[in-house]
Amino acid sequence: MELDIKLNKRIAKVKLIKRDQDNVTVQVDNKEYTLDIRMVEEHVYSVLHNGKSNNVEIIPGENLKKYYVNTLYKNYDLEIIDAESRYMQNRNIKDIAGELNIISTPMPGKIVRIPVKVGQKVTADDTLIVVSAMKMESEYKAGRDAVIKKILVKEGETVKGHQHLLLLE
Amino acid sequence: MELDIKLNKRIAKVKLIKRDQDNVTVQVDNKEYTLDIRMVEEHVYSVLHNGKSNNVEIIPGENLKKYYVNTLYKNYDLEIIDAESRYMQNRNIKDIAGELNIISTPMPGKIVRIPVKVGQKVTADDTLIVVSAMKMESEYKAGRDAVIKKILVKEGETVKGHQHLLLLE
Amino acid sequence: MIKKILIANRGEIAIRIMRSCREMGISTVAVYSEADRTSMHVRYADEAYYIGPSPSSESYLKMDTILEVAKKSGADAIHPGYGFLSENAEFAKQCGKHGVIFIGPSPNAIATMGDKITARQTMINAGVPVVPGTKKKIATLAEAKIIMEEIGLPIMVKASAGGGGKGMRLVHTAEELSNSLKAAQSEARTAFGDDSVYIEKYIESPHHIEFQVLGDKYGNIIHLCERECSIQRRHQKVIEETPSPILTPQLRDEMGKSAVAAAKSVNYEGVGTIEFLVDANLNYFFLEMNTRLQVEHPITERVVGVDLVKEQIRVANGDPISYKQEDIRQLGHAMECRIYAEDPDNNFMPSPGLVRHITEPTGLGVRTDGYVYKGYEIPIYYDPMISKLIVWGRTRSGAIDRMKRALSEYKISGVRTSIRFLQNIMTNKAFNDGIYDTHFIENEMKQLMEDHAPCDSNCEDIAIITAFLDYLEKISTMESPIESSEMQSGWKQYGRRSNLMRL
Amino acid sequence: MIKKILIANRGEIAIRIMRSCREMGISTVAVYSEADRTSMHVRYADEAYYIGPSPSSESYLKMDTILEVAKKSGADAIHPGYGFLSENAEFAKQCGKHGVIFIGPSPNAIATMGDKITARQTMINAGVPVVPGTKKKIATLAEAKIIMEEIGLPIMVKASAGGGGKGMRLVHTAEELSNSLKAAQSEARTAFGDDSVYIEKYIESPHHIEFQVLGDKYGNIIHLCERECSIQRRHQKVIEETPSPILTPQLRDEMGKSAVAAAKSVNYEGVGTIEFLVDANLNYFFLEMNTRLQVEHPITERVVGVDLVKEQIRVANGDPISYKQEDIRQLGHAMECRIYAEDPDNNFMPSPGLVRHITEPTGLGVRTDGYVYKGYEIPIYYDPMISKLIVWGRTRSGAIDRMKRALSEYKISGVRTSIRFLQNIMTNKAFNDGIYDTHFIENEMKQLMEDHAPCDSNCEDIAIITAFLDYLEKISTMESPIESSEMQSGWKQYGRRSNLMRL
Repeated sequence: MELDIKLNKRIAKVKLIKRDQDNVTVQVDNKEYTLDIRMVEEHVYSVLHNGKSNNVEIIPGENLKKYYVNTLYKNYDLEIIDAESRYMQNRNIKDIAGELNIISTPMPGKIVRIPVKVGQKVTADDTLIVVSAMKMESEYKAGRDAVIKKILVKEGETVKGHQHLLLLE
Repeated sequence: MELDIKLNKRIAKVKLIKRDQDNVTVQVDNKEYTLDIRMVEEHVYSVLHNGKSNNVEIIPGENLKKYYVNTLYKNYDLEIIDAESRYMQNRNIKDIAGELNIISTPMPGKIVRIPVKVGQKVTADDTLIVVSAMKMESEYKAGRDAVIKKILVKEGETVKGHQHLLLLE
Repeated sequence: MIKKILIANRGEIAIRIMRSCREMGISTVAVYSEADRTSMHVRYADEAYYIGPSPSSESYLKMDTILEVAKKSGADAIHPGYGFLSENAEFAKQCGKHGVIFIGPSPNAIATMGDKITARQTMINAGVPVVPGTKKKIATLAEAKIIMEEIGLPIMVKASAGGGGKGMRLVHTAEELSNSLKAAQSEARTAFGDDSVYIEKYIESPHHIEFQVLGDKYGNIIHLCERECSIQRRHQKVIEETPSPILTPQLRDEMGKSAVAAAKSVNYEGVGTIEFLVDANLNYFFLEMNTRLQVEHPITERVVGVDLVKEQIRVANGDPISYKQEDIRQLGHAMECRIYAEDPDNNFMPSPGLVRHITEPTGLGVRTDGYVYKGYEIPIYYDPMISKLIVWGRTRSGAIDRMKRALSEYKISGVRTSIRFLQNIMTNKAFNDGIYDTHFIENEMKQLMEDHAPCDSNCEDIAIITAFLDYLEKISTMESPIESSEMQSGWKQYGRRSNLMRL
Repeated sequence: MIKKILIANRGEIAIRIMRSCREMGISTVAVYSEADRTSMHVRYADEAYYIGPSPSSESYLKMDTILEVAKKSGADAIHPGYGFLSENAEFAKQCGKHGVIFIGPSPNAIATMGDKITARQTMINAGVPVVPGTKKKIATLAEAKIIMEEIGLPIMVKASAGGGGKGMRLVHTAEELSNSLKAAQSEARTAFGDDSVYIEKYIESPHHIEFQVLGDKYGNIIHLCERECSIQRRHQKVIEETPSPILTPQLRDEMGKSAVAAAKSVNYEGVGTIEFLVDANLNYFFLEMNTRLQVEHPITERVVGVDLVKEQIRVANGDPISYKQEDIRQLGHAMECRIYAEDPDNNFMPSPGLVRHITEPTGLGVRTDGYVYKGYEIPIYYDPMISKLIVWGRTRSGAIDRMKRALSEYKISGVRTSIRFLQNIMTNKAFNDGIYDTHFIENEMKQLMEDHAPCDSNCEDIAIITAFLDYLEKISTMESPIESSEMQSGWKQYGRRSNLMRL
């Protein structure tokens, strides 16, 4: 079994070499690791490697292939890139790139204001939407010059984390 | 929906009268309760009844129909008696009664000694098996005069909770 | 004797109060908004009643509804916690009218201290040092100019009804005065419906040091020493400690006496806090009084060994306070970190949402006051504070060591938190030296945002491997929900067991 | 300076020790048996090494293997915790030979105190009161008779190498002497490979009161006051508190001096405990010395404000102790409850197994030292103690109130625990009056086993209804794993969310 895994900007080649119960040998890029790994709690693994004890928390992300990974000192965003993702990517590369056209919330909240309209031209750094949560308002700004294609939410509406708010053209 | 539920020695008739989202009306024997009930954690419910706030923990037991129930002040053993259990009970009453012939562990441990043999006659209070756990030995004794029918474990073996150890005739 | 208390609050403070009630054998009544049905304070209380929709203006601020619940449940007293109705003189008055004890000072004390101009005047009369400035409301630009010339620049224009940084303007040059005055007045009108403003000298590099006071119905008032609260971000306290690294025994004594005089001037009953600004030369000035329990009260509880909530309840019950001034001694050093649901890497954006996992630190010298649990969804409507982590050490450096250890044990996932940011403060040199003022976070921001975590290439790789194996496991489970003999690993067994537990 | 410590233990005490190491910036090395791969001490440590099969004789008692791990990992020192190798003079000696610091007293101190006859003799020489009895080993029945007549019945025959109740016989009548002597000798031979026995006067209705001592390499020895440990079941301590309800300041001072004299007689280094029996007339007698950290050390830490593990490490590092006798003061009252995995309703049978759910108490004045977590399987091989719950209050009754509150917050399911039993002790009148001796549990057993929980018929019905609804939910999920629009309840949503979290 071999997969690509993206951690921040790095893409690592990961390969399962051997597995004997909880003892696993895995190659990451050119380095081979033999570890003793167990899931000890839901989403939490205890990993022993060369005597070092690591606790690794694997939190599922927005979809099956995304993870947030927490270690004692670091947090990572991580994504599995398997054959399917690669196929999708080759077949319909525009959709993947197109994600940049979607403005979505990093956090749940309530829509306070939408100072733009469909069809309106906006320039980079224009405020597109204002979301309030926990007594604090956050503004979402345009990352580039664009035209508003679609508005998916209304003022006063409550939104979830990662919910799509606006489409740009 | 109507079921019998056994709590310790009591058997209560329980009937669902109405359910509107989290507001539920249920009749227990002749008393009607309207409650606001939510699962707040795995196996833990918050139940509001006439303003009183109850936390009820529902721990699955040995099988689908058995529960341990913990409230702030009390612990209960509880069993669901539905059509299936009643049918089983009517059809093959001996098997149910026969459970008395099985000696099983209430706790995990290690078998230290089995001072009886198959075919041996024992009298009430004779020690049938000695199990050790956490540096303490516990003796399981015969509840009545009987003959040992089968021994299902060996000395030195590690056993789980509720594992069958011996059959009596 | 008070037998049942309604806690008109939510979150950690509601539970904090209920804990002391339970220890005193007093029944507790929770109130909750729509968003809070599954909140821990509802689960912890003996009784719980719904009071309205999620926005606090429609629930936790509804005096009538809360008083109705008090009546219905037979509560003798209401504890307002902090925030919400805790400094609302009208609510305190209404409680009195309805025959319910308000656990707090008199409506008059709340009102006097709530209006900053009146409070300043009261302090001046009581002989408590105040920041140089106006004694009364500034009506015209001409008046403002006179004051400005009298006390010298820079100055602050402040709303009398204000608090928490609203309706405040800093004036550095004479030219700014006119605009700043108008802006402050307009903001005050909008925010508080009262455009009264006043002018104070701006204290540069101040320390924010507050004194805990405790009074009863018989005129006994003592102080329980200070809390150093200068580690702030945008007027929000982040870390508090006691004793203050800059206070001398003489100054503590002097400020303590001023704090007691301040409280006496309004016949203060219950627990309250006198906030002072202390300048670089250790001059101190009355800033304001908080007529309620303070978020950071636990550090005082730890070093002086007094349960402040129990004292509040006893005083409200008509008992004299249990301590004399000479009984109060600070032992060791306590420190509090506020754990917020916010993302320091993303401009401290609030981060409500589902708590997927939480492990709280414990052991020697560690206290947590929190309210979230695994599976709880932190609502978007209220304060982002998840919990308070309080540690004690025999010395300040011992307390810092312990705080580092406790922060390293604190695991919350699902929402972003300020834990990493707090860890960086604990390793900051100026903080460790105890040399800091209210500009600390601002000044040190660059260093505080850096990544100080020790991590070689292995630790990245181990994260990658763990995710890799988790993913393999996940897809193999999806392909064959029936167990295959191939998968005999421990975590597979765990997975199976979890499923068994579920069904 | 010690930089890395191997902790030759498991469970709560391993984590307790690692916490202090982490606060001191010292790396930690865990060792684990087969059953303990997923145990918390392995997860908490910086490094962890496998040392053998589950039975402790094949892992935690394997001196060679542990010393090998110390060498391999580069640990400077070994902390033995309590139990296992902590009072093994040979292990202390082996550490010395291998150039690893043994965090504890000298092998000679361990050996002297480990042999009860030698310990008695050493105490007599040091002027510490001992229970009247033999100065040396009893060889013959004739010798025993002489002693019996000298000190009067009842007497105890005890194994010199003994401890924890093994090799002990109580003799009420002269006729029993011969048989009891033989039985004790035979049991001692089997259990310890040494049939030396001695005779002591049997103290009726004694208090078990112990003194914490702390010494360094420079001959400084102080005591940190007492712990009252009379609440025992079959020689197992269940609850400890400090101060003792029966000690006077004079007696504390006198016993403290005896404790220091006892420790000085063996040039004691590190932390240790002198156990005394105190009779109804407040006469006290040396019982034995525990030459290690004690399970109940946290109550001392709380009232005197000293981190005992840090002191152990400092002393082992060659530092002088940080305190003088006059620095040590007791402030307030601390109490510890041991939470065991056992079933009080079933003759206190041990209850290992899977922890399905755990919520630990926190807040003001509460400390827990535990090691289990949700999903952890408590192994059958070791001690049934799950955790220690330690509370502090300004007064004894305040501490009891807080303990009641904390016990009510403590939720552990999956295994049976002693929590209910402890709650019953907290409401027991004799306990509340502070009038109890080591026979307390035995004498009060009937009352302690009763069901005191307030529960009207509603609470049974609510349990029934909740199970009913859970069951309906369960079968509806089984029938249609795809969500049906009918099921829109909150817990259904929770269930769905949990599943999403899982996949």
